[in-house]
Amino acid sequence: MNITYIILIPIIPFIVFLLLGIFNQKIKPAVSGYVGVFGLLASAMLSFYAAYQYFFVNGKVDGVYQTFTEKTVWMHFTDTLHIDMGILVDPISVMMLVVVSVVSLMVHIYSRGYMKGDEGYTKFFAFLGLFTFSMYGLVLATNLFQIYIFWELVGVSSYLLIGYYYTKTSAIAAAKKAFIVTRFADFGFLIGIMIIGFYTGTFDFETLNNPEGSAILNWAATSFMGLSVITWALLFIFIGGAGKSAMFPLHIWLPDAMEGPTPVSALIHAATMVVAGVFLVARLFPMFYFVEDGFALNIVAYVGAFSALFAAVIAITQTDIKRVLAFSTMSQLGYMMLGLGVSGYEGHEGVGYMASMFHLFTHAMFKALLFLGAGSVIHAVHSNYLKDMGSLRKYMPITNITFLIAALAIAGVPPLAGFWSKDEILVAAFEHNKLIYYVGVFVAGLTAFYMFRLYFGIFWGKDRTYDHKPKESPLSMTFPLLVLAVLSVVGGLIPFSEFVTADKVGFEAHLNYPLAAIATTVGIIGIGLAWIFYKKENNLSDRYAKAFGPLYKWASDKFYFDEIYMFITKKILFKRVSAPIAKFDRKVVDGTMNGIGNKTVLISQKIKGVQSGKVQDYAFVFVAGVVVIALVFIYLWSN
Amino acid sequence: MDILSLFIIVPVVTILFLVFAKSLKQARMVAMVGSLVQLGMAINLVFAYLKERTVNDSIMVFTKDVVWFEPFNIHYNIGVDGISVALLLLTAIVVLAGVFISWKMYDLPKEFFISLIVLSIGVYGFFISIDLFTMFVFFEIAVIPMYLLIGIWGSGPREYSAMKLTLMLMGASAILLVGILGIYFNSDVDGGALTFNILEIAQVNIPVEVQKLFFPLTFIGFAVIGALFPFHTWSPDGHASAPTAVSMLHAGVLMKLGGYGVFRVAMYLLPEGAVDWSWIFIILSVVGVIYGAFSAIKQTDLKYINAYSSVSHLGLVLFALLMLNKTAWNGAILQSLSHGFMTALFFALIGMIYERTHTRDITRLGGLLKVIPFISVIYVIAGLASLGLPGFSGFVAEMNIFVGAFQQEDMFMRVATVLSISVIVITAVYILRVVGIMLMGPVKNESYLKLEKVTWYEKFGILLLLIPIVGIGVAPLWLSDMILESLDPFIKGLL
Amino acid sequence: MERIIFYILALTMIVFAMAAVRSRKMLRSVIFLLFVLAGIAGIFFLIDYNFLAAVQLTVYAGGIIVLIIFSVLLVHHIELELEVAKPLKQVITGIACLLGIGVVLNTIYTHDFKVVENDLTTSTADIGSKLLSVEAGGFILPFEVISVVLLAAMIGAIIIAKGKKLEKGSSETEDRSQINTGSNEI
Amino acid sequence: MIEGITIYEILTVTTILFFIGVYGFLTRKNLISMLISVELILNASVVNFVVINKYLYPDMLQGVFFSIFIIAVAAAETALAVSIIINLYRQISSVEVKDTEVMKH
Amino acid sequence: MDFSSFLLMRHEIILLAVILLLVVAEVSISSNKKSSVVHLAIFLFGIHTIAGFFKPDYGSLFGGMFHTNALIHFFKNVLNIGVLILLLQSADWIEEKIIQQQRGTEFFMLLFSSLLGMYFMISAGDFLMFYLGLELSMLPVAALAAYETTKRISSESGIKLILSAALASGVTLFGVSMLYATSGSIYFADIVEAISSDNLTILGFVLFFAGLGFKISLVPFHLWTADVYEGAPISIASYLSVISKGAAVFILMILLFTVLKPLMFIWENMVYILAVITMFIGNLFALRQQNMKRFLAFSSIAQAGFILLGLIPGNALGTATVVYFVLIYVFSNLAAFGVVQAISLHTGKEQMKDYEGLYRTNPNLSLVMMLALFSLAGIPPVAGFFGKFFLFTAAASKGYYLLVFLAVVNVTISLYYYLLVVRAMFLRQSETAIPYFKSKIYMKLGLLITALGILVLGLYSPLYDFIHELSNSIF
Repeated sequence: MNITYIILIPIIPFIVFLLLGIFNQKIKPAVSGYVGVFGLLASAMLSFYAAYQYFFVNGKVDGVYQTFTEKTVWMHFTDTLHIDMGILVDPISVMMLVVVSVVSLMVHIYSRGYMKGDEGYTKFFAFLGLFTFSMYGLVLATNLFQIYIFWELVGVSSYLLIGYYYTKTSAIAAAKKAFIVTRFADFGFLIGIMIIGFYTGTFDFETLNNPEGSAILNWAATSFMGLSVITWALLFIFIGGAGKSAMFPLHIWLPDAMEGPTPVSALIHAATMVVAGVFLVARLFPMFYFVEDGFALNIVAYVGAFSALFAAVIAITQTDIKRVLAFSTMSQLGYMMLGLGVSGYEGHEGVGYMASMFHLFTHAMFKALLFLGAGSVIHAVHSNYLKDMGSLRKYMPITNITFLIAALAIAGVPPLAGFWSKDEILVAAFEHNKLIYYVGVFVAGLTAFYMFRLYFGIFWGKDRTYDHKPKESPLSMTFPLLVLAVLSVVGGLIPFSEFVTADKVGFEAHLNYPLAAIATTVGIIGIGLAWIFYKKENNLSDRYAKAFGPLYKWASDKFYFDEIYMFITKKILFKRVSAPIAKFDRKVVDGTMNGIGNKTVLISQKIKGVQSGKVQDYAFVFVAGVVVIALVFIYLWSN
Repeated sequence: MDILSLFIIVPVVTILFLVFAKSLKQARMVAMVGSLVQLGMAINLVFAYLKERTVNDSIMVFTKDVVWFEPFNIHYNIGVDGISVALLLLTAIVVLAGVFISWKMYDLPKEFFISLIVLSIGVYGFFISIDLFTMFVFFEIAVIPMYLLIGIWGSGPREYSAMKLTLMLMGASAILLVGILGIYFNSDVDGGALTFNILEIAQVNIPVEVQKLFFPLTFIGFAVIGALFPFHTWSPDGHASAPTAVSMLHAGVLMKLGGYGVFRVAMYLLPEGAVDWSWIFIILSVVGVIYGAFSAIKQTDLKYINAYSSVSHLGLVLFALLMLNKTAWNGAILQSLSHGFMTALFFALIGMIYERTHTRDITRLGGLLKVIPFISVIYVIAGLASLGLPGFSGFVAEMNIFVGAFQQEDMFMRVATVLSISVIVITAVYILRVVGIMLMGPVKNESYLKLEKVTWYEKFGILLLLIPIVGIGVAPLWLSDMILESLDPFIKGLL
Repeated sequence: MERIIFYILALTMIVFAMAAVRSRKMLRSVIFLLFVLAGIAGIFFLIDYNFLAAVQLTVYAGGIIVLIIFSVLLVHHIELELEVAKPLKQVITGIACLLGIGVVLNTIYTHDFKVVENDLTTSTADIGSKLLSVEAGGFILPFEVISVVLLAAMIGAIIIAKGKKLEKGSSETEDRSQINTGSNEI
Repeated sequence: MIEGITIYEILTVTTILFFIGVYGFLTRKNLISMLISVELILNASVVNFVVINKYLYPDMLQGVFFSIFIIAVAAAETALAVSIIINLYRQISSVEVKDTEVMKH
Repeated sequence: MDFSSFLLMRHEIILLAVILLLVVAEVSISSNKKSSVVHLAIFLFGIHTIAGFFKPDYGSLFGGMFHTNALIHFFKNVLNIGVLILLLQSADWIEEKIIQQQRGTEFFMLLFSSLLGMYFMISAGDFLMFYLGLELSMLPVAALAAYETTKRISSESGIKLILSAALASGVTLFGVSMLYATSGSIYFADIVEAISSDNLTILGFVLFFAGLGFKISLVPFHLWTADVYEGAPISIASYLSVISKGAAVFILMILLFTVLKPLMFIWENMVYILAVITMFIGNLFALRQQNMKRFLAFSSIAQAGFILLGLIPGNALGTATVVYFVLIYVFSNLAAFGVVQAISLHTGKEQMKDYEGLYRTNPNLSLVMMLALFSLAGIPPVAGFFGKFFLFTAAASKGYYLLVFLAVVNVTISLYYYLLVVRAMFLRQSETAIPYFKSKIYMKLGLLITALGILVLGLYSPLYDFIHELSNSIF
């Protein structure tokens, strides 16, 4: 299969970025919107074509999906270690291409309406182009370093887009926080890469992931503190993934990231960038699975499960609709991690992997839809808060419907997309680890609950008195909603296990009816509870909130994680480390240097008396000098 | 006339012309033309070098060897390898950018440009010298104009800063002198003549004891100008007081002499000394890396931030050099280049901001993205480059350093490496802090709304610096291979 | 006999030398110096360098002492009591000098001089011919040079001694008050 | 040669004279007195040369000639010093050492 | 006296003739035309200087009392050039004196006598000639120091100089007498063979060394320096610090390296210690000085300390580096004193703070001063750097790295105070800056020559090669 044209997929958005970025001032907003949309449309078409070619034209060879790579050396480290730039085409990268293309295209279209009239309109599309380019690059990466490079680039695009409203203090802080927290995670990622590079001698995915390759077979060669160094490397790499995918405890940036424009939240912080962590683990899945009997993979599973639960609990208490969605995203990402964590490798064993990817796919659709819907709402009422909303179904029918579809999908109501993927994850969990399974089921219930709390809160409940009467968004915004709604409905019907599996062979997936029933029931219970609590304006929720007392308070304050981080950064790092160091530098280090100078001058002051002006004193020194020198050289030094 | 001596002669001719310049206009035209010619020569040199390299595999090419002081066996001996070629290009670019940035130097323009070009002579000469003595001469020539440049055209406590900078650097070069003499007088242990020629000395097996004695002297001598902790304090004050172009040249080029000298002299000639002493200097450089970054977090003066950031970045250079392998060394050279461009760019931008707002205190600035978008955007880009974002030169350099450092297996080196890698996070903190406070946010001062837009010469200067940053960042292969290849003979000295 | 004379001479010289540097009357101290010089002439006589003794008496006692007396008379009232240094300074200087004497004498006494027993006398003619000889061992060149020295000293003495008086009010030394405020900055 | 007197004794005397001169030079508060002390110092050397010549190397007259020249130079030196002192006296009406301390530190 | 001995004593005889011609001129030129004496003196001395450059002859005269060789001849030329520059720089001052006080010829006579003394001193073949040369070089200078008879500080400086010098020469003589006692001769040629290393010799040597140390202003024999420089006319301070010191260094070096070579184990250490002390004390005192003359005085003390580094190896290398350094030092210090002279002459100002903003009013003077100071500080590419570097090389050649280290520490300290002057001239701006003035042609010429010398002497390596060959030829 000729894959050269795939290079165009990232290149086109990059060109769009350069065009819009450099001629930022000269391009009319109307034009730039079209440039962005059509650029992405081209990329999306190529992506679809690539997917079509890969899965259907080329298909399996010997029952296995082939991996195609094309790469060129970008930089040499040593004779063996080098960074390549290239593209790697395999099932997950193709799938990711599709996901990114669809969501990004929809967001582009949506943004034309949403951002209308904004003074940074062109800039916005430029940034979107940059992000899309980086994301394509990330998913197509052939080696760890390339993925790291694009990893950083998506990070910075995220930073730029979160800080898009750069005059808003909260947006600046959020952007900074997002970047620094993920940067911290990347620090781990980088160390992981270093370890891998040093001990396996390569960064290349194909070589690394080869189950018969030396990297996997020789994992036990070197160990450190009881664990194989490769396991350490994978754990470090997972830190990187956890940072991007907002896993506990590196999740704190994600809620704040909602300061960005809503389309951005949909694209980056719901559908694509945040799944990079999941993608990374999936990318290295053979290593995670085989090295040290999946020790690192277990960690992934637990972290995922805990994050899913943790985020879901918080999501219940949030009142900012975007934040609810943000925690929901985190929760779902935890789900995907969990899925990967409980996966096996071959055949049906690998259902967790497949399910996780599947969930990634479906989640991208319905979560993007949720965000865009929320954006539509915000656009209409000019507020992010539930308290300012209610009964919007009367004003915004399309938004209402599409939002409902998405909520149902995420709640796991069959036959919508979420149901299928989530169900598979639970199956995998059930087969591997019961504890995680129970957590998963519980989270599914919570998800349904908070999602419908949100839905009812926005579209039902009491009619507020709005300053401006809310009205349905323009076609440019509703069209993507509709498209994504359709995808959310039908997405689950794709026979995913045929295409994307850990061993690339594929298997026939079957619905496990008892488990599916349990999950669905739990979901519906959640919806029901939300109905009871939030369908009509009542004080039931407040009462229960009171009943839970401190727990509710903690959850609504996100378990004080922000405060802890604030404490560590502001109080410890800034006050106790940075400030003293800065002071130390001025006072002690610089002081010493100045001190040397000043002391010299001081000595000079002190000894000036010797030059008394009295010729006899001079003579005295002269004679004393002679005598002393004579003494020294006659009695002390000679022979 | 050989191609390298022109790097000395052209600036001298430029100075001669400058002497007769009557006004700012004439002076800057002469300076610009001179620097343009230099840049042309530097670019030409790169191609000539690449071409020459295919047919010539001696360590240095384009060599020229003229006996200077015969009794001491001092030669005017010049030549280049890939490393020097790259650094020469850096110098030419930064000097030209500096001239553009100083377009409106109303006070004593002629003298300003003369000093600037004298400085550049020192730097060019240093990079092409093979002879230790010549190298030392150029080293000092490069340092001393700083005194005048900061003292006359500087701001703030300029006299104090200029004096401190000069004394510390000259003090360091004094220590260096002892080291050089020590090397010189031990260059005959194999029975040859005493020589200052680096390539010849490298062939001599200087006794280990001697190496141990003189390595720290040479290392510190050079490293002070490379802002080795705790001898870096001249740099924040110096930068803060210096006029824009001087900060650019100083941080961009002059501080590179440190790393280059350490590499060319201390490491190459005294490898066993290097191995023996490396631990302490590794500690110092890692402390410098972290410490510089943390100090930068707390500063409010833009130039101080950048100065401390330089301490941190150049700490990485020294750290990499001490890692004693090709990858790290490659990283060190690349970092020198990259930091050169980046920090020069930073200082240029800071200068422009200062010129417009008359303050460098970030707490008094805000929302500049709105009022001077071009400068601000470039500032953001420079910041991102500085924190090692892929696609910019900083990333390429840092990755080489880290990967190289990681080749060292023992625990001490590992810890040092991980600590130094952690700087990527701290760097992000202080860069984004500045971006957040200064460029974003509401405009803090009404008068800022009417700031002058960027002028053509400023744009020129900025682009000159930005292009290589992006260039190296996007396509590092040719450069890094050119350097790697030149590193071969040096690493052989260590094995 | 000679021995006793020498001791007497030595004692006189030392005593008068002490007196010359301790006396509080200017003129007296010059006279004491004269005695010392005469004593030295005596020693020259003792060791048979009569010419030298004569030179000593004429040039030193005759010329230099007169010169000094001259200047004393020019610048002093005879009765003027000289100031003396502070006792502490005297003591310290005394100790330093004693230390010096100790060092020198110790060195001299530990040195083994190869004394050549002789009874040669030197005639003035010898000295004269040596002084004007250009051969090895001759001293014509120093003789010429000393003339230049004396000429130069004479010219110098004359131009300085005939210098004008300092005009009142035109003192250029006043601006020294603010000189010694050394700077403390680096 | 002085009967019964060794060179050591004579050198002792000259040494003492020398240091008396030094002592005077260091302690006298008057320029002319200092000049007197200088004469003592020079004389000590003169005697040294002569005595060493006589006792140790009697066949060459180097020491004696040296002495003669020292005496001559001393005369010149004294003359010049006196003229400077007189000139100074004309300006400040004093020949005290403490009045020549304008320049210091 | 035949022609060949005339050639040998060419410098001395011509200079003597110049002095006599001046005496004739003094009596024959009428008093209202006295200022033409200046031109005459410079012209005559110029001829004398040029005459020195013709092919030298070597040998000794008067039974070894006078001897000359290529290096000595060269060094006399160096002194000549120094004095010539000095004359150019002080011509205006003398002219003014002539107009004021009706005397000036004496200045030249005394100056030339002193120079003559130096010739004899460095050509001396025995201690007597050395002593006479020393005195002849010192006495006229003392007279010249007190030359401005209307100035109190001038007289004070003169009396300080002559008293200190008298004490010093007394001490020297006492030392020489001891050397005479142990070696039995005053002839260098005999001493070098007879000298032993007993205590009396060492004592004699130390006393003798103190005398020369006094002339070179080595610590602790240096204290007269600053006061005398400050009080004396600038030309004389300049003369003392450059010519007088240079000659003394030269003869000290010749004596140490040849006659006293057997005592090397003593003087090597002594020179080491004195070098360190001298550098530090000189520099520490120079730090605070506000009067330019005092400032240069202490700077020249520190420079003397540096010169001692070249004495350490005691061989041709040391000789070459010392002579080379002295040559460069002559130009550098004369340039600095020349600028001080020019400014003092036109404004009477000698304080460092008077120099503030000088560059903006008198750029050329400031540039010369800066070059001179950089040269003194040893900053490339000006000559002083090369001089210092070679001195350090000489010291390092014997493995005295610690000494070199201490020396370079001192270079840094010295740089500080040299930069203080640069700071005043270039960095500061002042309302009361010395206004622009034009110097006369002689002064301009004098400064131009020094500036060119500073720029060229270092970079032009054949000069050093030449000195190196000369030094090799005498060992």
